[in-house]
Amino acid sequence: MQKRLIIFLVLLLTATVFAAGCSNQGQGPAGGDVVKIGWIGSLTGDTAVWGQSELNTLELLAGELNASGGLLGKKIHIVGYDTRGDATEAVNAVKRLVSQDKVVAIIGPNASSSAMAISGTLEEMKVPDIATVATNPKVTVMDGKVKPFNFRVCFIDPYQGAVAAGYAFDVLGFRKAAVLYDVADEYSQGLAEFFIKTFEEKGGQIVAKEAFKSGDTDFRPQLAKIKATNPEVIFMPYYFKEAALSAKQARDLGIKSVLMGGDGWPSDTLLEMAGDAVEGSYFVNHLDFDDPEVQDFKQRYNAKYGKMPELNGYLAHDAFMVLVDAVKRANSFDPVAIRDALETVDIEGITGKIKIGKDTHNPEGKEAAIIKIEGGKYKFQQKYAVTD
Amino acid sequence: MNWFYIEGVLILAGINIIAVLGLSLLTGFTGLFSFGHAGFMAIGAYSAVYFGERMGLPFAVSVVAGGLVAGLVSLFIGRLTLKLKGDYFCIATLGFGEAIRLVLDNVQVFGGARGWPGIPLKVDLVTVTIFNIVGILFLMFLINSRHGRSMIAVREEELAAKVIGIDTYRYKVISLFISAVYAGIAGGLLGYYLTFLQPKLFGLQKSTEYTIMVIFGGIGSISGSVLAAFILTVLPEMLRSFAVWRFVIYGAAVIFIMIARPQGLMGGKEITLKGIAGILGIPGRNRKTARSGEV
Amino acid sequence: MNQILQQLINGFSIGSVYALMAVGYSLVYSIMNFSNFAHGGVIMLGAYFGFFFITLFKMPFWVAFIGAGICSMLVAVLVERMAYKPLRARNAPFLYFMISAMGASMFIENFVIATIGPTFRTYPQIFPAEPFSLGGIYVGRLDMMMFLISAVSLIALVYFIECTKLGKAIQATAFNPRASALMGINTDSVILTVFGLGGFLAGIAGVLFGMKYTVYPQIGFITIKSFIAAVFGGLGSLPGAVIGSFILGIVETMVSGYIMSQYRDLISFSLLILILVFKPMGLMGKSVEDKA
Amino acid sequence: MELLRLENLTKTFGGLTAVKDVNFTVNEGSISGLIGPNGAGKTTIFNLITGIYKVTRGAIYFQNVPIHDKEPHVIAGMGITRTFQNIRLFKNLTVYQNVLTACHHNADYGIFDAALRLKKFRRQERELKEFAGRLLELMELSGWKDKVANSLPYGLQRRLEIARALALKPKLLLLDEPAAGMNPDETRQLMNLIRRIRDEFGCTILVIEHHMDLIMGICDNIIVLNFGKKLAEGPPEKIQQDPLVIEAYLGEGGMPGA
Repeated sequence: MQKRLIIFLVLLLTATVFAAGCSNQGQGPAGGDVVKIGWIGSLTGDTAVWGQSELNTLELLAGELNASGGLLGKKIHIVGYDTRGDATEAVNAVKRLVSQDKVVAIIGPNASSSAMAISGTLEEMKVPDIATVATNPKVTVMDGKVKPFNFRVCFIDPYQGAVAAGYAFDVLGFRKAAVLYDVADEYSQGLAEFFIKTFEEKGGQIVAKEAFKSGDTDFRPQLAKIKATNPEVIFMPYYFKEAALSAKQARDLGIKSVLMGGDGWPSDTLLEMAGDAVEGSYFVNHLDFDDPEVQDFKQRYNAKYGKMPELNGYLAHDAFMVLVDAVKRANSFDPVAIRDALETVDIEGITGKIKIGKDTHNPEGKEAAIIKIEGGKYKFQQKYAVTD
Repeated sequence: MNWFYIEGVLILAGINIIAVLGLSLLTGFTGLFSFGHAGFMAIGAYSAVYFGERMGLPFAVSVVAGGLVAGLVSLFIGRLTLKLKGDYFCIATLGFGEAIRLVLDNVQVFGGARGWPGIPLKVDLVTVTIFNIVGILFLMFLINSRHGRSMIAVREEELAAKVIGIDTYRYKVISLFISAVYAGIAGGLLGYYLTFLQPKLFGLQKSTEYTIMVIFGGIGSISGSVLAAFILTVLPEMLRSFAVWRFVIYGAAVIFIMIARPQGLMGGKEITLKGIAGILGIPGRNRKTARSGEV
Repeated sequence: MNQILQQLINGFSIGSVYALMAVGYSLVYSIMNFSNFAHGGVIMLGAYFGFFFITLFKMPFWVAFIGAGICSMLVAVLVERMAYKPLRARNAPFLYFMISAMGASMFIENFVIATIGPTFRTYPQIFPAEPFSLGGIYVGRLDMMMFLISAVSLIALVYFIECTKLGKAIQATAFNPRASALMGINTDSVILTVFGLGGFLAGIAGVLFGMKYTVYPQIGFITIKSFIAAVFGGLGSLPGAVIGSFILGIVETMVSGYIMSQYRDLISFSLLILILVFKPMGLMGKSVEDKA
Repeated sequence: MELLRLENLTKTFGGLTAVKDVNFTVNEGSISGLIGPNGAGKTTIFNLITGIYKVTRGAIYFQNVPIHDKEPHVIAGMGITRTFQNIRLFKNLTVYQNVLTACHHNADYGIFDAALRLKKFRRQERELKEFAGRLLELMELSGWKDKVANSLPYGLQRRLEIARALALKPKLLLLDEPAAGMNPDETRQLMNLIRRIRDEFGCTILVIEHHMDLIMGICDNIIVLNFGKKLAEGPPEKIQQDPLVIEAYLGEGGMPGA
């Protein structure tokens, strides 16, 4: 009996290994005229949805590029490693990418914490990294000094927080806001902080600041408390799953306030999950989904994977574009040359104009898009930039 | 294989070994299950970096001091929970670990959930190795003394331990204290190696992984724990290219080990010099392994 | 006043989710004396079964509901056969069971991520969404539904345990496995039954959970709360698990609603430890002196 | 010289009274027997003396010091230890380790002495090991030194448990059914062993036993319990004649084995 069990388990193990081997096929062996580009991000864990979308995008774009002759005459091969969203794993993965796989540049990760943790390794091995949605300011600038090998294509938390607060206060005319955020999530905490800062600076009032913890699914206790304070707008800076649940629960409790979110919101799943609950809500986005270029990318992605990209896919797309531009201008695959070229990138991406600032390594002056949910659809409102 | 990558994995394995040694004392030798060890690690990590970077203490001092802070907290928690039995103690430590994480998420002085970046890199393979050697020797000497034997007695048969005059509660407290110090030191090293700290690093998953390592190595074996921490740090790295299948395999492997070799790698035995000599055919007392207590 | 009532209702509703999960877990504990960490994984699978039965196979809700329960039952039994039975045969200490359970839980979660994918899936609307409103207090229809289904299944479970022969055998085995084996009770089939029942409960809990909060591979994570609730109530005691769940749900709600939502878990965990200091075996657990 | 004194000792579990108002004394250097039918409260009394159960009412004095509110390990430290009816060895440890573990009271080095391998540690540890070795020899267990306790035959497990108790150099040794499951030959050996222990270790012994041969053969004083109460007390000859005892045990039939 026991022997049979062990045999079964061995078979199971072999099967999983085999399955894994298969799923890995297509990445193919690397020859002399192949150049590797690394990607790290979460393929497992609770942020796997976004990581998977990034990797899919990169593989799609690399495939297209290779089909049209490659880059500087070489084929691009994407090597992607899972980090589970864990900073320790990210460091290991980067070490492996730069030293064993010898990638010329890295795209990702999708978590600021991982992006901050890998800085030291990048600097030691002199390989540049372009973060996709790592929005913590400290990813590229620490103590007033720019980190030489960290870049990103997204705007940062203070900017997004200011955009959301500014739009709520100046354009929508709200004066009483409540904030519900995820206390255990870095992104949510950052965005909440900067929203509150700007909103209060403008003279608005934060009537409630409530928190939940990643993994929670029920927000009614906090929402009931928020309801008692009668806010005009509730800012919900977290990802779309929690956003949909909390929006639904808010409506169930009879909360009529306008809901507002950040770039964690945009996803087809949000509309599907939340339905009417998010009708009339606003959120800050990196791009206008109706833009023809965006549509084009969406179609290509859908054709290959049979589903729509998540927001991270668009940013991974632009990170790839930025990298290609830098390689072309550097006319070399030398990581340091790529790094130097990255500092002077100025291209038009699908998420807007990307002009990397030399002192910040951020895309400077990138405008945010304000999206309103109307009739179960994302309606682009306007590009909105904060003027200091 | 490239040394830079291997070195990184080895350092991480070394850090894990320290944490697992501590947990091995608690779980493997004293028989108490803790799901809150990541909490002690977090306390050690944050205090070590605080001592080092905000108060300017030297690196080694701050790491050890961080460990001691974790130890002090364990005394407090231990007083409350060590009288509890089996799963009750387990869940209480689980609650403790999660609570520590929540506190760190909220405390903005340390960066909150967004983490504490920009910690200088002060850990290399040599540092970790030194900490490991000291850690292993201390534990080995402790286990082979009357104190270690008393802890083993608590694991084996608590009632009998009591009637032969062992203050079982006191030894549980000591065991928890020492293992928390180990965890704290491992945390400090991790902070100075990653150059980044974040409460999320010290989740329940980390506690679970360490417990799995202890069991995998074999209850009551120091060399087993060391070996297991090493293997189970390296294994996910080797499986890295399996992407999403990585932890499917890991999970299956854990079940497989429990079923096929529940006594763990070493099954309560230790690798000793004598044993190695025996394998190599060097004459002498030809025993491959020796039970703890006879080194 | 309204707010307090509303919060109480919120607490009850959260508590009933915990209760449905905690009962299956506590049932297994009462026989096996270990924390079955794979329970969360089975709940998650239950949610997926239900989802696919409804969306892919277009089954009517109740068929899918029961079907998901039965499939989860099979999974739970399979887990028992694969991960626990060999250990049982060897009389392994409880820690091995726990580790094996952790391995199983890790396996199930990541297997789902690897095969079905990490995306969130939404159940189609089955019950009308808009809540009842009673003078400014809102009660969700789905909550009422969940409360009812939990109550019905709990009563059925209690009936089964108290009034059937197999149920009596379960009780006897929980009380003293060796003696009941000597009395001719087939321990193995009792254990299978218990895992099956636990699995069935996990399955329907998963479907209800999925309907309420969507389906994704990390659903199982929430079962940590039900473990804690079961400890509150006293491990292995079914009424304890239910009462513990409601207490935890209400405490969490009140802390979030009136004290500080940022520190909710800190406060509820401290309360847990405090309760255990004064009642080391939980609220309903029996306190026994060591037998020499 | 009185060593142990029980005064109106009472223990209740919920509504059930397991031991009620028991009084007796044990004299130094004696071998005393505690007998009675199953459920008479014998083992409960052992659990009360060793501090495993908390006393409900009454008092226990050891060398005229009250011990009924002390923790088990403190009581053991004062010189009382025991064996168990259902053997409780450190099952996965070797015979030698079982005994060595129990020797800990004969040393007083601290954790840092051990961690740094200081002189005190090395000297005391050497002494402990010598003592454990001698003890094994005395108990005729040397041949089994490196065997895992669990793998020993039943009789040897019992003997090992006694050896482990003796490692404490106890003043009072409580033996709970040491002859259970032994054949007459083994029982005779055990009787000799108990006498030898008394003589060589100078310790007082209180023994629970159903084998009347053993009780009558070695005990100086016998205490008979029934339904938690003391029924009779006295030397073997007197107990054998006691009509109350005879009735409690066998109705009319006389003492078993006597």
